[in-house]
Amino acid sequence: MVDLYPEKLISIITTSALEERLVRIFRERGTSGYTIVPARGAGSRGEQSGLDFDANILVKVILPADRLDPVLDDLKRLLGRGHHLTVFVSDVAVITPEKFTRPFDL
Amino acid sequence: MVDLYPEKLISIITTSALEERLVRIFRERGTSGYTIVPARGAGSRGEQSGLDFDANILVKVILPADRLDPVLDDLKRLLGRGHHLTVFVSDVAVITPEKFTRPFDL
Amino acid sequence: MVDLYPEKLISIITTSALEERLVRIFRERGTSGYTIVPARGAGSRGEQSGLDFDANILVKVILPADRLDPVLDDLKRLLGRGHHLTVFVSDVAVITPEKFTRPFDL
Amino acid sequence: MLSNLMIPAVLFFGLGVLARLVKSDLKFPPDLAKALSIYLLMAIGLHGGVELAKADLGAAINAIIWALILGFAMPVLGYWLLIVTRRVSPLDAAAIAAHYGSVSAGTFLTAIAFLDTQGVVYETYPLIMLAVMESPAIIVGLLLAAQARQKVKLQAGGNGAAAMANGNGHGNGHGNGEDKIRLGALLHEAFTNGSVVILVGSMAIGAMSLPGSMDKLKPFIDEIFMGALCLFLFEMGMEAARRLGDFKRVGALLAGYGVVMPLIGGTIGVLIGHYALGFGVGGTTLVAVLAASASYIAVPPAMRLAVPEANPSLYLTLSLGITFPFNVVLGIPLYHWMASALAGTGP
Amino acid sequence: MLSNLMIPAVLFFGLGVLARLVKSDLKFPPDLAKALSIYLLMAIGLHGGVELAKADLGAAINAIIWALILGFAMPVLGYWLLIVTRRVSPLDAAAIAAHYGSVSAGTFLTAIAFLDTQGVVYETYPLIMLAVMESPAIIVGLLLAAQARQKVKLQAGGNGAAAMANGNGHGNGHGNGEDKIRLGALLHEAFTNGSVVILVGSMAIGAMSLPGSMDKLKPFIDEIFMGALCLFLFEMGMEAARRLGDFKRVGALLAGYGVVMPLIGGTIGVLIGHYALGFGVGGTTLVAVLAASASYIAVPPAMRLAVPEANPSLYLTLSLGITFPFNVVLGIPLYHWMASALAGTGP
Amino acid sequence: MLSNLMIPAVLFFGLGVLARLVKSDLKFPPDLAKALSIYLLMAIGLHGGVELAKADLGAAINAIIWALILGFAMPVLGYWLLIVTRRVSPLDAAAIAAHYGSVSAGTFLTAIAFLDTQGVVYETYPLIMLAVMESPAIIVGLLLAAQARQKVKLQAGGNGAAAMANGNGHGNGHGNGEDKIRLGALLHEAFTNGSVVILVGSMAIGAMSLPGSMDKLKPFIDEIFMGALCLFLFEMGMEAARRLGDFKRVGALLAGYGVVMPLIGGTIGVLIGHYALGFGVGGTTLVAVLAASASYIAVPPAMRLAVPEANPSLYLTLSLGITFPFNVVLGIPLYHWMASALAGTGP
Ligand SMILES: Nc1ncnc2c1ncn2[C@@H]1O[C@H](COP(=O)(O)O)[C@@H](O)[C@H]1O
Ligand SMILES: Nc1ncnc2c1ncn2[C@@H]1O[C@H](COP(=O)(O)O)[C@@H](O)[C@H]1O
Ligand SMILES: Nc1ncnc2c1ncn2[C@@H]1O[C@H](COP(=O)(O)O)[C@@H](O)[C@H]1O
Ligand code: NA
Ligand code: NA
Ligand code: NA
Repeated sequence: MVDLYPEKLISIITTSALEERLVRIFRERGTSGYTIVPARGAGSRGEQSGLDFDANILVKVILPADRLDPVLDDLKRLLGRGHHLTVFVSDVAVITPEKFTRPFDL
Repeated sequence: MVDLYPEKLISIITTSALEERLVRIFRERGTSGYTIVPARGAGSRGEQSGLDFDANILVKVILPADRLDPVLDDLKRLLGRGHHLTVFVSDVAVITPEKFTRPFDL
Repeated sequence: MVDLYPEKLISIITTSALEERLVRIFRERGTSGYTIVPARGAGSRGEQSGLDFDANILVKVILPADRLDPVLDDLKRLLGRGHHLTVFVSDVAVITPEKFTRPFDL
Repeated sequence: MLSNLMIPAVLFFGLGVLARLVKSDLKFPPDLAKALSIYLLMAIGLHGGVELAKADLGAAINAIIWALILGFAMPVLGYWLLIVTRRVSPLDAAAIAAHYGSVSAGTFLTAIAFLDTQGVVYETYPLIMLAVMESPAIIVGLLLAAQARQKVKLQAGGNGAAAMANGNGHGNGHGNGEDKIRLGALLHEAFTNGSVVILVGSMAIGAMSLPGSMDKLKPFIDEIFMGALCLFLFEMGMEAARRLGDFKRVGALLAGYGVVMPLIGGTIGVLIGHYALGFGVGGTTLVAVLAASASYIAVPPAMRLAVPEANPSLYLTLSLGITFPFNVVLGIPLYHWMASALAGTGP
Repeated sequence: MLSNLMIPAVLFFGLGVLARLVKSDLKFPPDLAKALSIYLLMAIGLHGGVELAKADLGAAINAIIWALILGFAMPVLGYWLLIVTRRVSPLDAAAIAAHYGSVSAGTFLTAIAFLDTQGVVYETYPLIMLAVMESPAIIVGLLLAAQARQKVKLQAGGNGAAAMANGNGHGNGHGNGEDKIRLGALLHEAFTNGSVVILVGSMAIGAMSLPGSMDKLKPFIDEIFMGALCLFLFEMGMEAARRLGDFKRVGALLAGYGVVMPLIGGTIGVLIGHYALGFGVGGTTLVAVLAASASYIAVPPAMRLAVPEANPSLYLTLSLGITFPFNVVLGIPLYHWMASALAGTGP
Repeated sequence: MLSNLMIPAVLFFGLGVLARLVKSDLKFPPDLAKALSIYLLMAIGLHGGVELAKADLGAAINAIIWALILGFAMPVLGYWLLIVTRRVSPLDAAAIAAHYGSVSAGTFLTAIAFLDTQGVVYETYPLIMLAVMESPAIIVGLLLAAQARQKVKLQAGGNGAAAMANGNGHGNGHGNGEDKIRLGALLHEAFTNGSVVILVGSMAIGAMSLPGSMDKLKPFIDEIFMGALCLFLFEMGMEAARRLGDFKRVGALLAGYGVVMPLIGGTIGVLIGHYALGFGVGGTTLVAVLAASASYIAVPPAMRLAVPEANPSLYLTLSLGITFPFNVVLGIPLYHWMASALAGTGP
């Protein structure tokens, strides 16, 4: 049996204009990395077609449970300022837990 | 501690030809939005290369647990007609639960 | 109520150069398919911009819990050789469990 | 005839096939093929529109009528052939047949490159036929599928009904009501199909635009056309070869269908082009290509929607993996030879 | 005047609108539009740079000054109009106004195609103005938004403070400190905006390059330009029509704003072009187009960042769904007519 | 020599660097760079093929032999330099060295633009050398890595074995068996690499095509080439600058390697071009560019697969962030100057 260790996965769907802001949060909060996928969709403010000026991104960050709150706090702050973010957290299991404790350097 | 509220996440992998059909379901079932990511892959009918005429999409919809069944029913109906959909449901936690109760308008 | 059946979802984030290697694993381990989404991101070795020579992929495979370990073993082997993979496993629920027992043929 | 193989467009197609056969890691961005096909349809449409503005209305209508006849008759013939040989289920047969009633713009453009290289002139009417023939086969495909479903239901009896009930009470969706809704959607789909919109729209724009304003578009239409076609065929060669590998899955007899259908279609096309439409060697060759080629861009998504029960790897392997390469490499020079032979003995 | 509608570029825009109206499944790859807009900005920039190398410095500076005046004044005017008519919240008004102070390169290029077809010559200075006007409106938009926030806060009183507190103690981010940080970021954003970099950079390269080395770039800049513009407008027609559907959401009065603003802007632009800048009919028409058009590429992402409280579907519907089509179809020939009338009666 | 900086292609590279330095939000769609590099390889290949059809077989074989020598010798030299200076682990050294044995088509094309602008003629043989040199370095890189792994294992002793055992019993994959399998895969990878397929394939097509049929491709190959190169270098300038930021991570000494290697390679290349191949100033400059440039498209993915232990941010920073800009801005005119000097004093 392969050993599995619990981690948290934060997924964020938002406008591509916020990408830099999010990356800054991840860097400041010391996540081990992040992954971005181009996306489109629809929500409270109509359709977002994916064209350059109207594109979404789907962002994924895996991090230890004890580092979850600082990131969520920052995301709440963005929400408080009026930004639209669809944020959801899932429980995942990983095979290399130590990987997610080392901050990425960029 | 940031408060987290449980929601359901439906993920659907299927041909891009079904996109409109799926969006109609989401609208009729009153989800608060949906997100689409271009995809490719392989399954029971060979490889789907991602070229225009042979592309997949990965669709994500977050919704309250009590609204899950109507959407799954509609997806089952599509499956019943012979469409190929890979559907999976996950438990997620969100920070803005009220967001997912307002139907998107399009 | 729509019946839901438990399955496992393996998600892998890695360089696109490993795509063929991963597909071979899925074929050998008899998964019913796989899905690939183009991605970019940052991690222990700096930013991966998504340009051709520096692109990531996000790979998703749903499979029965009892077939999880062989795939994870193979992924660990890749990790052991120095490859960089971000692997995480989630619990999902599906409406068509039989679908995920038939190996894809390619 | 071998000289066909020495056209860059055909050679790039071959290079694409080769790249896949040697398992090169070469990959085109999926959107590049899409962008190229938008460009190619736009360019050929504009070009045709300018010519058609000068065309004879009677001849154009005649061409349209024969295009419709071909578009409706070819899939019926193709369906019948498949049912008779009993290689696939009726629903698969309907979906496959629809592809052969429609057309492959890539093959058509390669034929034009072939004729240009040979210095053969051709009529512009086949271009309208190309636009017209995108759609009818989709409708015929749907009708054949509806009939096939009826047949399956009768055969399966209560059995099938049980299976349907499985679908949570919504499963009985294949009744007439459903099909009518779908027919409406399909007709809509057939006529507002992306390829049709670009092709017909560009033709209209080419015909309507002030002559002076078209001059500025000329280099875009003419000069980079052949290069874009080469790139497109390069990519399509790789796609065709990817499908060729599914050959074994399809079976030899069905694979044979992918060669026989274009031969039948090509022959019918040559006869129609020569006798019914009175075209020269060039135009006749193009009509043959229209009848002989199978769609692999517009029809597959339509069939996925309308005949989801059919297996896409069957119809994509046949249209893209077998018929397309056959036509590009052997079919086009063959139809040209047939057209020449007929012209030599004809009226 | 109707002849405007017979230009391929405008016709392709119409084809895009039509494709969406008939609910065609036609879709362009999102990256194609982006690639085309990069190309178009680069080509127009290089072209302008070559011309500007020969231009008169005094006239250029004059054009820049008037571009700045337009860029700062138009959004203030636009904001005031919105506040007076009370159709939207102050923050929405600020974001919308910013779009009208900036410019639409797509409209500008269509105007150039229009003038070329009519054989009207034009000055090159409006091109510098295009580059200059991309940015100031973003800054004005931010300042207006800061003011609007202040107003909202005063109105809401303790109420608003409570809502802010909700944001976990960080919510009081709209204080002056925050705004200063954001102003810095915004100024940076305004001047290093992607469109500005391509346009200004290409102009500089066009002006600096050795004449011989530019020859090799000529066909790229000139010959495929019109075709690329047609493709771009085709796609933008689809986008505009998608937004047009949001018309009802916006309301008739606000939709009217999308027509009134370009009329006001166009009139002001004609007057500035003719009297203040002393341009001929062509140049005056282009200045009118600059003043009349609303950005839909550079400004929306900037507003998403800087005024997240504003609703993007309002400003995108207005700028892309209403003002853009209005200008392409009616505005350009109208401004040209106004410019001609003025030239006929002017000094 | 400064005139190099006034070529649009080089200026656009600079614009890309600048855009990143001022932190512009400008982004190219990732697929655009890929599409452009496919186009550039295809165009240069077709062009070369037409010329090579007229070339002398003996001279071609001679060029190929020297290309192979360069391709095998440069990475060995590069590896040795790195090991001697002890800045990186042996596996990193192997991966880095592989990049310097291979070539950068972007640099090569910039050199051609430079020579064209200067009116310098050049031989076509360096083009075959470009195609030949894509592959050998990958193989050498793998062999060096295998040797480095052996060394690491010996040094680490039982220690390493334990770490391997961690890998669930499969970890002992670095034995000879594994390496042989990988060598086969690598050889395959080296020769069926996407860039090689496009370049060699297009050359073959250019050489085989009927002359008349190539005429139709001419505008595509020639006229938009320089523009496409400018766009490509624009994007690559941004990528290079992104890597330049990793400069500090790499360290000054290693960064120096990114300048010293092209100087050594360029010198060797000039000598081979002049004495061994007997080329004129143009051809000699191109051989120098081949020897001096480092791959950043084909080799990085190959190294990710074959030497996963090596750190990609090291080899990408060196090849793309340091050597590429150095060559584009300073290297090319320098090698040209060296070639001219040699020609002036040579036989
Ligand atoms: N319920 C949802 N499920 C999935 N994605 C959503 C959902 N609601 C909103 N989104 C995504 O979030 C983006 C912004 O929506 P909103 O935050 O509602 O303005 C949309 O364009 C969607 O991509
Ligand atoms: N087990 C699986 N895991 C992830 N994706 C799958 C799986 N099976 C199928 N897919 C996706 O679903 C598409 C259709 O497969 P199928 O429904 O098996 O015909 C494939 O192209 C894959 O993208
Ligand atoms: N904590 C993380 N969360 C999400 N993605 C990650 C994370 N760490 C690494 N990645 C992804 O994995 C890639 C390789 O990172 P690494 O394995 O750290 O070298 C990155 O480019 C990211 O796309
Ligand atoms: Na046909
Ligand atoms: Na304006
Ligand atoms: Na080299």
